[in-house]
Order: sequence, then C-alpha cells, then structure tokens
Amino acid sequence: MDALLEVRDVTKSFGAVAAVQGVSFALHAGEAHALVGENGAGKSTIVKMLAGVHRPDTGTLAVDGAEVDFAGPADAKAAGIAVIYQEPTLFPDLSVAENIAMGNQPLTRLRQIDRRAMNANAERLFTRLGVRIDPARPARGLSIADQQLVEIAKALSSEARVLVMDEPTAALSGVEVDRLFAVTRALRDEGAAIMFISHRFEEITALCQRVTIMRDGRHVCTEPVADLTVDDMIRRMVGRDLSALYPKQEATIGETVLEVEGLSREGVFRDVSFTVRAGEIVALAGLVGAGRSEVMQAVFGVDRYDSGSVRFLGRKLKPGSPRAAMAAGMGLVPEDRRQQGLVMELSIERNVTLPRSRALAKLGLLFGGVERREAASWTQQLQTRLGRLSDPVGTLSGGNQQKVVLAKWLATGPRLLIVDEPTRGIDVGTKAEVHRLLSTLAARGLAVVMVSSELPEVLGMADRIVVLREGHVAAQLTRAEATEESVMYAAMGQPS
Amino acid sequence: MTAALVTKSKRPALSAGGLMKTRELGIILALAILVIFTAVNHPRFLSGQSIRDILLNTAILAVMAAGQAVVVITRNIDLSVGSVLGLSAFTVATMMSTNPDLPMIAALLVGLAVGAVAGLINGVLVRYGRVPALVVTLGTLYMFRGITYSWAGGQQVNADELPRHFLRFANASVLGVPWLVLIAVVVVGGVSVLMRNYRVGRELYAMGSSPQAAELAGIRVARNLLGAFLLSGALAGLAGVLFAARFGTVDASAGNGYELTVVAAVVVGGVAVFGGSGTVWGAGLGALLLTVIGSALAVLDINQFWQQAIVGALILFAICADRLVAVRIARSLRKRDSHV
Amino acid sequence: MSEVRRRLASWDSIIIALTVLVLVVASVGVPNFGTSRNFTFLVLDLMPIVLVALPMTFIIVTGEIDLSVASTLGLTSSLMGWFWNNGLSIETIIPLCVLVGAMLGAFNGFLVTGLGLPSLAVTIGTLALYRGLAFVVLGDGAVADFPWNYTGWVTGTIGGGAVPNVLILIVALALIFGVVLHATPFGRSLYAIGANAQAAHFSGIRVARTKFWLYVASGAIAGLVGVLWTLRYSSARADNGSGLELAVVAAVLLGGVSIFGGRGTLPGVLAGVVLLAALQNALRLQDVSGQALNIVTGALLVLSVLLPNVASSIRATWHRRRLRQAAAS
Amino acid sequence: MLRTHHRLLTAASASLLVLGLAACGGTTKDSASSDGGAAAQTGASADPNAKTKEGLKIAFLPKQLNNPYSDVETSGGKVAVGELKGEYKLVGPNDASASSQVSYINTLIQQQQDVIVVAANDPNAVCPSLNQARQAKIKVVSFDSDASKDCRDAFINQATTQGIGESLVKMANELAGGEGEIAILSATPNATNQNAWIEVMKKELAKPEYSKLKLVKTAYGNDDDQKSFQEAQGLLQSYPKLKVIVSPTTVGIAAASRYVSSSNYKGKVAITGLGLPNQMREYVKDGTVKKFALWNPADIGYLAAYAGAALASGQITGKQGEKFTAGKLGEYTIGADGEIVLGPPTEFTAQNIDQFNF
Repeated sequence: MDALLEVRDVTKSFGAVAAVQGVSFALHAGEAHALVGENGAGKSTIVKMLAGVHRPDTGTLAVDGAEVDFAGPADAKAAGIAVIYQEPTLFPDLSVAENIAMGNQPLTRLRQIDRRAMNANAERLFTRLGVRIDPARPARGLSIADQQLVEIAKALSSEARVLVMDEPTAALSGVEVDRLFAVTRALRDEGAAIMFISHRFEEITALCQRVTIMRDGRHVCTEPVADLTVDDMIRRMVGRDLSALYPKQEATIGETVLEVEGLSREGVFRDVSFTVRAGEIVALAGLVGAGRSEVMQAVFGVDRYDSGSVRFLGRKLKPGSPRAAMAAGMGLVPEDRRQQGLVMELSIERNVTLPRSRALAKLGLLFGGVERREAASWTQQLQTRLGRLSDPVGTLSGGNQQKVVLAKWLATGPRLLIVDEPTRGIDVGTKAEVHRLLSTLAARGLAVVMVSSELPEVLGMADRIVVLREGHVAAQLTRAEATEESVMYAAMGQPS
Repeated sequence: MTAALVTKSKRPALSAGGLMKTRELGIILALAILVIFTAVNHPRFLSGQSIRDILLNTAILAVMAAGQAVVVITRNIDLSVGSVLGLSAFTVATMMSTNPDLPMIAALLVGLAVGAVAGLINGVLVRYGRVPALVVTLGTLYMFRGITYSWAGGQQVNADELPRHFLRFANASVLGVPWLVLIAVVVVGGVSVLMRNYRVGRELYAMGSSPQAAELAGIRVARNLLGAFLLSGALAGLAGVLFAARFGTVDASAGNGYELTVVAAVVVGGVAVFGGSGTVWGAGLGALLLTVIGSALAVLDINQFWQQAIVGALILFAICADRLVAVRIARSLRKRDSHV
Repeated sequence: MSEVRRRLASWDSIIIALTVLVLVVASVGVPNFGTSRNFTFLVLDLMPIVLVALPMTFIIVTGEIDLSVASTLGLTSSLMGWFWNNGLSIETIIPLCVLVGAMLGAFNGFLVTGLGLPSLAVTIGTLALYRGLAFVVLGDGAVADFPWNYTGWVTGTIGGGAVPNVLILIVALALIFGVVLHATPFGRSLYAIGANAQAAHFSGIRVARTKFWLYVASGAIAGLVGVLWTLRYSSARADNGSGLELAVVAAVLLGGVSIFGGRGTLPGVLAGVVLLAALQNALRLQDVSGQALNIVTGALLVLSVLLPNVASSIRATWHRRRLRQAAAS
Repeated sequence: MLRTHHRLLTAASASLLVLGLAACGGTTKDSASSDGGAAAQTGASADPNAKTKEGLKIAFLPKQLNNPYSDVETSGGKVAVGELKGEYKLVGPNDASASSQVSYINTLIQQQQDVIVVAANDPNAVCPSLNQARQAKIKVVSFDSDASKDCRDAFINQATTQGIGESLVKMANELAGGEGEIAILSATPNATNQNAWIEVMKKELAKPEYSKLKLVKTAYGNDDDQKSFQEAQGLLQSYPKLKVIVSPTTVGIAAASRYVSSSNYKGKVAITGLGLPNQMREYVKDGTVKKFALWNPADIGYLAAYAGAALASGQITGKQGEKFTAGKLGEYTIGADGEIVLGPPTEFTAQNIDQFNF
C-alpha cells in the first residue's frame, strides 16, 4: 500500500522552543490514523505543517511520494488536504453556507456564486451529519458544538483525500460523535486517509487502524491500534509512571474559604453552588463548553454573572471586579496563557509584578529595580529557566511561561488560587513540578480550585471533584468516589 | 449538547441577508425623510436642476466610497485617497492642457493608472512590509500630496487651459443622465455585484471577518489585499479625473481632507470599521446622504456651519446604532441556541 | 543579542540619534538655524504638537487612538473667543477651556469604553462634530483682542533671553507624563492594556476606566493647547489647529510607538516631534518648500514601522537557513 | 494605582490653575488694552532725498502660493525688485492659514530680509511676528489684505474701500435692471477686504436710489474653488428670484460663472464682481458675465516693492503726507494710517477684455 501522505523527519522550532524534532510517519489511503500525545507533545504543530500554516525548518512532506513544499494553506488545500482545527476558524460575519463553501462556491454560468446551490449543498452536508443548522444564518453566535459541526461540514465539502481532524469531538455529544464517525468511516472506505487526534482512547480504538505516539516533540512509535492496550499508549505518551506525575500530599483541611451559591449567567451556566476549604484542592471537571472556566472567571470577577453570590473568607465579594477579588486574596491562573495569563510582548519581570506593581511602588513611583528583585526571587523559587528577566516572556517555553503565571499570582500571597488547565501545553517534567507545587501549597493551607480536562490530573490531584454538565453541577464526588467512569458518566450524562 | 439539536429546528427570525437589508433601509429612510422635509419647505429642492446638482456632487464621493468600502471590509483603511485624487487630478489636468487633442478616454485611463499605482504601493507596504494600513496610508497621504505640491509648485490649471470636450464631459449626459452620475452608478453597482456575487468578493469579506481563519482557509490573502488597495487607489484616481472635469480649476490641493469625508460616507453607509460586514452600495448611499444633508442645509438656510457638526453626529449615531443592533442580535442568537 | 545592543537597536534610540544628528548638522550647516531666536521660533512651532502628543502617546500605547484632538483644540479656541466676547475674565476662561476640553475627551472616552465602540470611528466622528461645533460657536469670525500680558507671555521668553516661557510648561508636562508612563504602576498598566487587554483585565487592571481617563487627559491637554494656540496667534478661530491630529499621530508613530499598542517610549516621541519640527524649520531656512517636507514626513512614518519589520524577517530567514545548513551537515 | 493617578491629576490641574491665576486678577475684554505689543517705531524721520539702496532683500509672502491672483500680484513685485536691483524672494503656505504664515515670517526674520511684503490671512494673528520683524529692522508692507495697522509700516490698497463698494453696487444695479434680489458670494467671512467692501455696499444699498435692490444673502466660498462652486449652487436653489450674484473675489466670481454657464440658469442670472480677465474671458465671451471690475494686480505688487524699498532706504517712514516715486507708476502720497491707494478699478466688458492679459 502506497503512502498518500508522508511526513519525513520534520523539525520545527519557535524561538528557543523546539516544538517538533525529527518526526516521521506515513498516512495510507483508506486508513484512519490516530496521532496521540500529551498536550504540548507537538501534535498541533504537525497539524499546522500538514495544513501549510507552518513550514518545517528541516525535513519534508511528501504527497503521493513526491516532495511538496507548501507556501501556504492554499497549497495544502490544492494538494487535497482538509483540516479541522481544534479551535473553530469560522468567519462570523458570513453565512454558515458561505463558511462551508468558501473557496469552492458553486458558480453560475456568469461565474457568479450560485447561492441556492450553495445553501442546498450545506443543507445536504448537515443532513449527512444528522444536524439541523440554518445555512443562511450568520456564523456569529453559533454554539461551540455547532461551530465544530460547521467545521466538519466544511472539511467534508472539499472532498479531500486527506482529512486531518484535531480533536473534533471535544465539544460534541455522543450522538453527534457517532454520526461523525459513520461519515468518517464512509470517507475512509472510499479511499481517503484520515488523521485523527483525540484524547479519548475509546474513540481511537473505535475508529483507527494505526496510531502514532508523540512525546515532547519527538516520535515515539507508529503501530497498529490493535497491538496496543490503552495502558501501553498512556505509558508511551507519558514516558513514566502515572503516580509520579501526581505527587498528592496529605493536607489538613481547614475552614471554608470560598462559598459559591446559586451562581447563574444566562446562556452560560445556572445555579452553580459549591464550597472550597483551606488546604483543599477542588477540581472542576466536565466537557469543553460545560462552563467550568466561565464559572471560575465569574467567581474571580473577570466575567459578570446574573444572579447568585460569591462569599470569600466570610464576606460577599463585589461582582465583576477582579481587583476586589485580588485584594481579598484570590488569584486566577487562567486557561489561555497566551491571551489571558501573560502579556507576551512585555518582559518577564513586568509580567511577574503586574498585579503587584502598586504594592511595590514607593510614593507612587517604581524605582531602582524593585520589580526585578521581586521577579528574580519568585522565578528562582519556582525554578524557572530563563535568560534575562528583561526578555519578553514570549521567548520562554510553555512550561516556563506557566511558571511565570504561577509566580505572578503566588507573589500576591493569595488565600485561594484558581488554576484553569494548569498543565495544558507544557512538557511532562514541568507538569510534575506544577503538580508538586500545587500539592505543597495546599498542604500549607492554600485553597485551590483546579479546572482540568485531563482526567488523570483530576483524579490524581483533587480532594473533591465538582462535575459540570451543560452549565450546571452534575455531581460532586469525593476523592474516594471518583473514578474515570464516574466522572465521565456525570460529565456526559450517559455511560461513556 | 443534545439540546442544541432540538432547538435548531426553529428558523431564525433574522437571516444574514435580512440583517444587511435593514441597515441600508435605515439610510434610505433617513434620506427620504430629509428630502421630503426639505422639499415641503422648498419645492425647488426637487427641481430637475437641483437633483442634477446633488447627483453630480455625490458622484465623485460615491466613486471613492466604493473603493474605500472594499478596503474597510477587509479590516483595513485607506487614508491616502484624498492625496491620490489630487495627484491624479493634477496629472490629468496638466496632460490635457498640454495635449488638448487627447480623447476623454485617455484622461480616464491615465487617472485610473495613476491611482492604481498609488494603491498598489499602499497594498505592497501593508502586505509585504507588514505595516498597519493606518500607518501606511497616513504616510502616503503626506507623500502623494507632497509629490503633487512639489510638482505643481503653486501652479494652477485653469478652466480656460483645458480642452472643451474635457470640461463638457462633466455636464454632458446620456439620455438625461450626466456622464459623471452614470460612471458613479456603474462603479458602485459593479463593485457591489463583485463583492456580493463573486468568489473574490466573498473572500474579501472573509478576510475582514477573521484574518486568521482566512489564512487557514487557503484564501489568497496577499493577492486579494493588493487588489483591494489597487481598486481603492484606482477609483480615487478616477475620481481625480472627474474632479478635474467637473471643477475645471485644479491645483495641488485638490481633494485635500477628502479622506475623512470618504471614510465618513462608508461608516454612515453601514460598513463596520472592523471589517467583514456592510455593503458597497450602502457606502454609496452614505455618500448620497452626506451630500443631500449639505444641500438641504444650504436650501433650508440653516447656518452652513452646522453641516460639519451634523456629519459628525451622524457618524457617531451610525456606529452606535450598528453596535446596538449587533448586541441585540448576539443576544437573540444566544438565547435561541441556549438551553440553560 | 545583549541587552545593551537591543536597547541601541530599538527604533526609539535610532530616532533619538537621528534627531541629535539633524540638530547638529542643521546648526553647523544651515545659516541662522542655531541662533537663539530661531530656537524660540522652533519651540513655539512644536509646542502644540508636543503637548498633544503626550496624552496621545498614552492612548496609542493602550492600543486606541484619538483623532479628535485638533477639533477639540479648535472648539476650545472658539469658546475662548466667545467667552471673551461675553465679558468673562481671562483668568476664568483659561481653566474653563481646559475643563471643556476634558469634558469633550470624556465624551470620547464614554463612547469608546462605555459603549465599546472602535476608537478610530468614534474619534473620526467627534473630529467632525467638534470642529463643526467650533464653527457654530464662532462662525468664520475671529476674536483677537486678548490681553497683551497673556499673549505676550506665550510668545515671550524668560527674561527676554532665548528660553521661551512655554518651554517651562512643555518640560514640566513632559516630565510628568514621562514619569507616569515609565515609573508608575499606572504606566505599567498602560503597556499591559495595549499589548493584551484581556490579560490586563485578568490581572486586575481596570481597562475601561483607565482608557476613559486617558481620553479625559487628552481632551484637557487639547483644551489647554487650544488656549495657548489662541494666545500665541492672539486669534480665536474655529479653524485653529485643523489637521494637527495627523501631524501628532505621525510624530508619535515616528517616535517608535506601535499603532497596535504596548510598545513605545516618551523620549522617543519627544525626539520624533523635535525631528519633524527641526527638519521643517531647517528646510524652510534653506528655502526648501514645505511640500518636500510632506514627502519626508510620510516616508519617515512608513519607514519607522517598515524597517524594524524588514530587519526581523531578514533575521528569521538567516536563522532558518542556519538550521537547514546545520541539518544538512 | 488610580489613587496615584488622581493625585497626579489633581497636582497637574492645580498647577494649571496657579499658572492661570498668577498673572493678575480678572482681566476681561473691557479692562484689557490690546496694544501693548505694538513696536515702538516712531521717532525716525524721513529723508525724501535719500538714495534708493541697491541689493535690498525683498520677500513676498502672499496669502497662499497656489492662487492665480496672488501669482499676478507677486509677478509685478518681481519686476519691481528687478528694477530696484534687489533680491526677490517668494515664500508662502499651501493653505491660506495665519498660523503657517507666522512660521514663514519667522523664517524671513531669521534670514534677515530687508523688506517683507505680506498679504495677511488674519490681521491679528500675524501681528506679533510682524512686530518682531520690525524690531529686527525689517520693513513691513502689507498688500492685498491688510494686517493690523500697528504692525506694518505701510499698506498698499488696491482702491479705496468706498470706491470698490460703490462700483460693485453700481454694476449690480445695472445688471439687475434697477430692481430685484441680489446675493454676495464672498471669500472667508473674516477676510478684511471683502468685509470692508460689503459694509460699504450695505450702506450704499440703503440709499433711496437702490431701494428696489434687495440683498438676500451673503455666502462664503472661503476662496476655495469647489466650495465657492457649491455655494453658488446653494444660492440659486434657495433664492429662485435671484437676479445677480456679486462676488468681490476672483475665486468666487470664476466659480460662480462656471456654475451658471453650465447650468440652465445661464442668461437668467447675472454674475459680476471682481475678477481676473484671463479667468473670466471665457464667461464674458459666452455671455454669462456682462461686466466685472478689477485693478491691475501686478501693479499692486509693483507698488508694494517700491514702497518697501523707499521705507528701507529711509525715504519714507509711513507717515501721512510723505511722497515717493514708484517706477513707471509715478509718484504716490501716503494717506491716513500708512495707506497707499493704487488707483480706481477698471471695468471689463466684452468690448475691452481682449486688451488685458493678466
């Protein structure tokens, strides 16, 4: 069997960070091929190289055995590669049908766009996927699941020979996933090559023939799925025993620090109540789009909420004011490090001291390297690997960036730390360090709320698990009650 | 997310097309009210000559607004149009005064070419120099104007130096419709159709709606962007020829400060400054509305000094209205999709 | 690259060096440039631009823009004439005009932060609105009979020497703005807002409120400049300062402030203003027309953004080529 | 953070207040005397027999550069400076604004010119700079549009204000056939000349012999071709019974004529005023314009250059009654307030227009 698409020894680095190093594998016609690895293992970089977004620094791609050099996504598209990205990439102002047809709209004889045919085509694709979305409505305002479905329809419409899907199912319900798989299998059987990226092993075993495993930007192995157990895969992904990753320390649970009661925001979450006590790590679990981050952002005040209350250390917290939350002793390490956690263009020291600059100022002025001393002390405590404190924080690797965010909030001396996906996109070693740090802090009496999509992390770290489903609390589980199954069951509302 | 499947069956109350229509409808309504009010007080406002004058005055602005709308839809801006108009008007006027035998079409082509080159320079700097459009076109606003000034050196081309046929072009008409107006209608109509019904037009909307997604979708962003700036420049160049023919007197300051009026027409016409939405014919209507306001104020004998203030208030009103509508629609869409 | 080298290679140090170079060359090479009287003229000519550029720098650092400054100047100038004609004392009028400027700025700020409208569109709107109102207030007329001790102070020099009185004001305000931008928590927050407003919000910075006050400051300074302009030319007119907004934005961008926000320094901006004013002055003394200066201004503006971009993409190409060579060997 | 900010704001506004209040308490329009800036340039006495100096540096600063009328004026100045064996220089802004004129005056001071011949865009705004020039021993002659009389040495007046106002009304009356509506299309509303002429016109119109003429509106075209064009349109739309547009500015009359000649108002509405024969020839020939007037602008520049040279040579000081000779134009006497009147305006009609080329 000839390889439809080959990745030959590619390397790609961003600044000092090597995202992919010497990776090779092949996709065959009529094959569904899984690409697995932890967050930050380099999967998305591979996807972007296949899509023509990134050019490999070294190494090449080959289609039908011939080397290709994609100057941009148009070339990849022309070569028959369609990509569904992790984050939807729709045009909010255009109609759903236009989004799907962009680039190969059906034309009338005058080379004008045939809107009727375009809408009908979209309608047909949605029927095939078994969903109903009005093709004429604008893409703006679609729910995440619907956006993902439009993305899938878009990829299907291009009749590509290679279909790359980067976590397409993260926001979908069981029924929708089944439909997607049925369509995908049909495509595969027609001779297309599918590259499938997912964190759900049951999906991989259900759909794929072969699996390529990556770790820290390197290729680990490519083997038939049938030859590996789930445990094998995890071991190869992680490269070490799971228990070492989650160094949970015993902590004495103290008095209640945070009480969230009946928190609601229209269209996002409703009637969410839970408490967090000192020394406790509470995990917020659930599917993407279940409203976990939104709840915690409302608690911290970066988002508003419609009703309910947040009590912190016995006092009602002013809604909609991160400043009040900070002053009361709360910190939030947000989900999106690049957009929310750090100011990439600013230096490391400015980032570390950003929430603290008022406290550091004397007579309202910041003089004589006071910020640098503060930043130096915290980055050292967290063993951050960096060049100079005056370098832009964007030059650091993901793990070290996350340490800077942690340093920034630990420097404020919080009583409650909210960490949202604290180990997303960072290497395994740093991951363990972050986990150890959180455990140590909890043991010292800090209350921690951890939002995480990684079940092992949730199970390994949390004292208590609050599971959200579609914006409300589906279950609260103690450490003893929690298993993968029980959490997933609560998160999906059905046996998984 | 199963509930999403259930609620999706409802047809949306406002489709994308319907939304856009309401926006232009607002301008037409405002125009109608203004015209009727003025005409009731001054019936001569609706005389043939008066309508002719308004349309002639709109023509130049509308041609430039069409080009500007395309650029703004791609989430860029072209502040250099006033200077390009000046450069083109002076080039063409000088050319026609030294070569009075050249046909009108030569003047039009030269104007278009001068503008196209200027637009291309803008486009190349924006795309390949990765310099924001605001900075590039602010820079070329100075540069093109400076070139015109240095070249003209205080000279002026007067009506009596220009060939008859060139000047007559501004007033001559086909079937009672002046050439100028005809050109404006063809330009606005043509660009509207291009933007609405052709792939390249939809790609330009897509680029403005989400630049990253446009790159990922394999849209030829560079080509399209150069095209948009080239079009804006070329139309400003064309406007320069029309300007020279209409006003007969051209000096280096022709079209000074026009850029703000053009941007105002586009914004009032419902094109969002952050790209992706609005229509070219809406921008044309915006140009008409601004001109009618000017004429109506003169006819109603309202202190002409109010004109600029009213234009400013209108811009603010237009963007506030767009914002409110957007918020309301976002809310209604979310409600429809939500199940919580 | 070492930190020192990076500092030296940054655009604002290049522009400062260029400014010093132009000043030196002009003093030596252009007759009458280095005289004390010319210094006075130079300072008076750049006064409105430099003062308005101070708050404009803040606003652009936060990623917004204020194109209405020149119209605010015109409206306060008009009002100044109107108040004066209506018998108010000049001592009342001056603070009143600054207050009116602040209110006009607050209106901009409200539209941008309260309603969340794009600042470019808002301030193009108020550019037209405020200028229009200026004409409504004073028409095309001019009010000229301001008291000599005030007009004379603005055009005069300290003790009749070379240092213009307004230079004290310029230096004082530049110092205040410079210290606030570069050595206070408030200044730190401006860069954070401009580089990433969301991250700033997540760090407890009150983004909207901060921007609102910047517009107020911009309006107040524009109002003050309206007063100074009126006194300098002893002429309150509605069209005073028209077109100044583009000159100010050009100077700020030339000084190395990024139009996308988050980057730039006040010394760079000051150098940008001085560079443009000195070039203009020197060229005029050489009987080079002001027209040629338009071309220079435009070119400098584009180059100020273009050159760093070109340099960085060349560096990136070299980097990739080195990697490929390393992989090949 | 914000508290600091507040503190700084407060400090800044407080210092502003102090600055404002420090000078003195309560200066209002009524209490202020605005003549403190006038340069003391008296005492010098004229020597009518002094030799005219050679090599004088005489600089012309018109309202703006690209204005055909100014071009004609300054071309006369250039001829005169040539005759005087001086150094001629022409500088000026691209826009007719007072502030850019000030910068040019400053430059001329730096360049140590001997004479500045200026057409002021704003009589007051250029004053402080002109006085600085005079302190630097530069003679200042204003032409075309006067600066305040306390900041220039002499003013070349194209004709007496009274004379121009009268002849404008006379022409309008003839063209209107003795009765009907007339309108004025002026330059900027604060243009010194035009306003003075319009004042006289209004006084004339109040006389019994013009009682049937009605001035319905004064519009302003800002000496901008396009603006004037549109203002002419507006006048005709608003006043259907309009018989005559009087435009006492060359830009306005050309624009109005061009509009009327290309519209169906041609032949129904008459245009008159002050215009350049070369610009107006076309409209006179096609019948749009029957009659208009102007002095020879080149002579203004010519006279201004000679007046400047006479001042710089010490032959005159600008006092009333002093006499000097201006080349081919002959001898002139300085009138009140340093005014030198060129002479009566010429009326142009289809019969005589071909004799003039400017």
